[in-house]
Amino acid sequence: MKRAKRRKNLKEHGSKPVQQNHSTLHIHPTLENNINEIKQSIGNSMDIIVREFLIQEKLNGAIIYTKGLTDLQMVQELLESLMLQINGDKWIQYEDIKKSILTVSQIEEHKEMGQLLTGLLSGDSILFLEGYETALLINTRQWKGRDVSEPITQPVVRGPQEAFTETLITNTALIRRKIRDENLWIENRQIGTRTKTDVAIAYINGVADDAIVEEVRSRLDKIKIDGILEGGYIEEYIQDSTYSPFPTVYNTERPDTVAANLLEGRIAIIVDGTPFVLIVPALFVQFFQASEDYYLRSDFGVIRILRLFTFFISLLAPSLYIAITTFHQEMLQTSLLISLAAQLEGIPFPAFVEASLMALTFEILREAGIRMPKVIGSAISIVGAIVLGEAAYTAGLVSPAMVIVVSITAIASFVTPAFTMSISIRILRFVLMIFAATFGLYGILIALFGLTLHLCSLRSFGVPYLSPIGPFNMNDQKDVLFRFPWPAMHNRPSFLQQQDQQRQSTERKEPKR
Amino acid sequence: MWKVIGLLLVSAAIVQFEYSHLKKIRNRMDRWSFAVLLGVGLMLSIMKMYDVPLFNPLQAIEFIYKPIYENVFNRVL
Amino acid sequence: MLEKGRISVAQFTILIFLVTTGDSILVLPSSVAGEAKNDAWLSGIFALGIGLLLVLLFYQVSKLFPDLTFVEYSDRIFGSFLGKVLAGFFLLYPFLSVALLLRELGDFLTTQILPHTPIEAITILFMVFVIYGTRLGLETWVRAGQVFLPFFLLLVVLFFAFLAPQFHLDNIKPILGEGVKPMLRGSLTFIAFPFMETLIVLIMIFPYVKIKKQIELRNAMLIAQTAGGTLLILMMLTALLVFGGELVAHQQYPSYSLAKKINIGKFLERIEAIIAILWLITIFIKATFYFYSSTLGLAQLLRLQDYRPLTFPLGIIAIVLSIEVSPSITYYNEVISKYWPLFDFTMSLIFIPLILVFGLFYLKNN
Amino acid sequence: MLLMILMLTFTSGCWDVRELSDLGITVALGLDKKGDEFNVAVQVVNPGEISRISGGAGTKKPVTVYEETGETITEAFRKILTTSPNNIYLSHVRVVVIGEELAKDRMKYVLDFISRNHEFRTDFFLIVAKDSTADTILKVMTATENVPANKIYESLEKSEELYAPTKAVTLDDLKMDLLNKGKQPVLTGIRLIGDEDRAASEENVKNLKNTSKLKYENLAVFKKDRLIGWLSEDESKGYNYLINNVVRANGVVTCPDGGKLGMNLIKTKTKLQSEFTGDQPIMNIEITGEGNIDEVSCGIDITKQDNIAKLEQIWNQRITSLCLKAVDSAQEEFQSDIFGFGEVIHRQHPRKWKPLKDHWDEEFKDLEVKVTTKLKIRRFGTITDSIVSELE
Repeated sequence: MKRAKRRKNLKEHGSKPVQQNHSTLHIHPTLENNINEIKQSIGNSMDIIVREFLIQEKLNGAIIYTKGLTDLQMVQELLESLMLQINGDKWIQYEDIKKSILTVSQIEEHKEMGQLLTGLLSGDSILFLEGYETALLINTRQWKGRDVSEPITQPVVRGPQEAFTETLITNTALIRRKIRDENLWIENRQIGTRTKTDVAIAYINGVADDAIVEEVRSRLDKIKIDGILEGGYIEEYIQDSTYSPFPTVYNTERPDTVAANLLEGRIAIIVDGTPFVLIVPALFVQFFQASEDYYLRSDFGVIRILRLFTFFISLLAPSLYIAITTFHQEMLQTSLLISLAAQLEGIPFPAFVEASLMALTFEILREAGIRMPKVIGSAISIVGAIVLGEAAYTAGLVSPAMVIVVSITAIASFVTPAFTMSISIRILRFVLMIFAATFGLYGILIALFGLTLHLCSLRSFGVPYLSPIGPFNMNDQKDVLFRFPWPAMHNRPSFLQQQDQQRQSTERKEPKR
Repeated sequence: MWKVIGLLLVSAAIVQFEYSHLKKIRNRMDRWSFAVLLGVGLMLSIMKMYDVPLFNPLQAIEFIYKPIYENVFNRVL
Repeated sequence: MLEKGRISVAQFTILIFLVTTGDSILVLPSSVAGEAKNDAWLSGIFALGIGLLLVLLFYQVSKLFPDLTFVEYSDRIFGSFLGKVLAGFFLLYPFLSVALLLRELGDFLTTQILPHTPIEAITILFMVFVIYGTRLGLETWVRAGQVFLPFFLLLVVLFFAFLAPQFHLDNIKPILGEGVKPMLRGSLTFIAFPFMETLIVLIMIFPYVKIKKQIELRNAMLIAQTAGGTLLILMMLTALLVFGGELVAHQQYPSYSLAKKINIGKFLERIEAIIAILWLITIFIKATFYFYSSTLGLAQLLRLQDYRPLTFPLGIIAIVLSIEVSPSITYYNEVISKYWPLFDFTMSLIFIPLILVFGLFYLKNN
Repeated sequence: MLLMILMLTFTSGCWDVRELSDLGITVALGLDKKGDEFNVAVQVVNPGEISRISGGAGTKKPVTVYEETGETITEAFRKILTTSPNNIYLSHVRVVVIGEELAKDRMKYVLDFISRNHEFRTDFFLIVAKDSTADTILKVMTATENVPANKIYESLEKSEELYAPTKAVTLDDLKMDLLNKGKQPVLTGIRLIGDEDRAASEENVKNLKNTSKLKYENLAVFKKDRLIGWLSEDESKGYNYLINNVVRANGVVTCPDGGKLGMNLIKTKTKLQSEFTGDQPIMNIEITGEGNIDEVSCGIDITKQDNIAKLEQIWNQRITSLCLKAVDSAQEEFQSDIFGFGEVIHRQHPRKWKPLKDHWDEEFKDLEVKVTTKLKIRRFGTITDSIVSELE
């Protein structure tokens, strides 16, 4: 069967016009040829502008740029300096143009057509001169991007209110502004045979573990795909286990979070075109830490226990409800049992079906709430409240207790600071409900055993996912359930095996008097 | 009957699951021991389903230790 | 190398602690109190002493071949044929224990919590996850034990704290009223179940512990056995203080009945199902420990390249065995409380010294 | 959708699922002897009538009593299942009432059934229906509490704390007493006062003054598992003092020159000591405690030291006599060691207990019991001298 498919693919490809590969083609000395070559390879696209001109009325030249990606003002200046400012009798050499005439900061010289094309499509301008086998790639990139705005997905009360944008270079700048260390190294590469998306790896040399950096590089280099449109593409290629509900790559749109993680020895992967930056290695506990934990006073860190608690609620609440009301009624107090039994009189569904229906309804509402245009959003919430809270109960379809359980679950699932983690909880919740409906609490517990085993087996770039809980590390507990005051956190978390373990000098210097 | 069919389906799933894994191992002993043990397991469970009396290892332990318990342990303490 | 994972000394300690507590925390009080009545806790203290002495014996065994499991070195010291036979015989021990543990768990759940569920369904579900743990490797399931530990300890502390109001000191008096004999009879099971059953199978795990000096193993074993033993003695004592010796002996699962007694201000009551988590955790770890040891051992015996393919077939056999081992709970109780401890004694007081003697002899000659 | 169907097939075949709405929540169990058979009565809650949500204004009664007879208790239960619409669910039983006839005859079977069944917990109270059958007790409607069983449970719990002659016995207590050779069990009795026929009717509740009601009465004495008699009220009080079961109690002291004086006992402690003269055991019982004067209805001047001393003496004598009465009747009439004196000897003199153990019943009959009471009067409320004595 597989073979047949392959043959079919071949056939389809065969029928299409063969695509030419220009990347290895060299530049021709004649200008005409070069211009034609470029026009042809881009298929005479309307946004490619070719401007031919004469230098000193002798030398034919041409500037080619992409409209919309290029700063027209700059192109204007380029042309001015080439056409008007070159006076005198001195014969202009190619070298002179590059060295003394063009007043642009970044110029590259290329001999191969492929690199020129990539540059052109990234917003650079190409300068061809008649009779030369090299061309100049002039950085004139500028396009309308979003300004730095407030973080939408990870808002804080106290802390920086800026978020990444879709432009890679803005994003790296935002990180640089936080860490002015010459050891903050940013490597660049292009991934995607067609999109040629810029992807940058940022890490602090000497803090991040070299082995992990090398691992990141090799995993990125292994990606063979035609297009990268968002970090999610890359995430799925570089994560350790594909078939796990838990994310092993962290993502954030907050520059301060990225900076903090870099300082801990992690590695950031910044993808052009998305405001979400990937961070590896990502650990389980990390998904319960909000950047605000570190800005507010340290006793605020107690809130993490609450977050872990709500994690369990959003994971377990419906299944516990099913288990207790259908298996372990003896766990309820007599009066509570009687009032529950009274509520359930006349409910047509068994508890499991009731719970699944309600949980499903909630998921639908949530999905609708996200996809709907913002204008309709409020309508959805009204309808949802009526459907979930009022009508279903009045119609005798669900019990009020079930409504409470589902709402608690819903609210609890929003507490988790990282959105990706709450997605994985969603699936697991349903699995646990099935276990609860077949084996009661025993089923839930066994499922939790399985879940723990699974979590223990996960690794993120070689680092055990559950560290520092399992394997346990006493020193690293300072930043797990609680956050210790900053002066107490001398060392970076040790599970990342940084080269430079120390975060602050052990002895505090006495202030001068 | 249905139980036996269910069991066979489950073991088929196990074989399918392990096959890809065993393929990589070039050791013949691995495959044989897997096959033999699975066969033994299947046979035992089918026999159990049809209430064929099986050997209970605890009986052996009882056989050996009952005299010891009664004659030695009970007399000493 | 079949197992590439290594565990730290701390993880090793936690492992022994959880395995020592194992199923004992659930069933031990009844069988010990059956003999020793209200002196059962003294049996515990006596047994702990013996257990610690045993650790020294096992430590000597661990020193023989620090890098090999027993199955791997048995044909060296006993010769290739006898070595294989003895190793195979040894492997029966953990494997049979898995079946017994499954049975115990099934019996407990069907009598107390899920009376209408077929015992096969319960044991199969449990076994599937034991297999899963085993397949993930030593490092992973031991780490899981490490993750469970805080929950376990929290529950234990709550358990004792909640029951404290119901302690009646009169219940354990008179101390040694019937003389020393019942106390010693009671300690038979108290030595065998928690201490011996853990130590015997450890000879399959020793080489996988990351250590700098061999003595760390001994210390870890001493610490873990003391902690586990103390916990069991406390459990025993609690049962006695609340129920008195007679009533403990009459119950199938005294510590579960204890949990039923918890009632704090009419609010914290009826929580025994939550307390049952405590035993499920330790039984799960103990069962995985045994199952892992037996599959790994069998793979080493047959010189396989991977032990994972053996897990499902052996799991099926274990489930059949768990149903076959006892026609009734009476039979089970009798064999388990009377004859199985003697088997434990044979293993650890005859079989293990045998290994030690032959091993030392081999090392001397080579 | 497919997933849903799959889940349903998964769960419908499930073994232990009991939907809440199918549950007959049983709150009280009554067991009787009917000829050679067992008569089982269960009090089952109608949740809809009790819950606040539906207002409870329905026409149904808050509880229903089902009753069947069978050769074994289990058989009777099975018969009940055929008449009751729901499963009988026993984890929430608050009280088990045992008919007097059954208690005299076959208690141990009852205990075996209850402790073997996993649904039963151990926190309910066991009560003996005095002079009546258990099912009549279960059929009595109560005024303050919708669920009569709750009323029975709560008032026993309260009265044990506040009023001396009852004892709340749970299953574990009873089993412990039965298994110990040196102690015999007692259970509290409950009695129906008033018209039996009217008790079960709704009217009984609606009338401001209940014509029929339940009352706790005294303690039933057991020998092994057989009920052999009842302690009187005074003896029951004495019993509770002896086994250190008095938390708070009210007492009446007769003044030296006639009239009464109300005492409120706030702190008591009983110490049981055994000693031997030769092979003969002697029990020394010491009761210490404190009390406050609640009410003076005689002309005594309680501001005087002398009078307080006198009152203390009278009070002590009274408690002593209560205790001795209880001991006497246990020794003479019942020959059953309900106080656990044997246990005390076992604990304190384990060696000497051994020869006594097997014929403790006879030994108990001739056991010498010495009671000393050291009760002190501490305070006398918010006024000093009594108004009564002023007026006289």
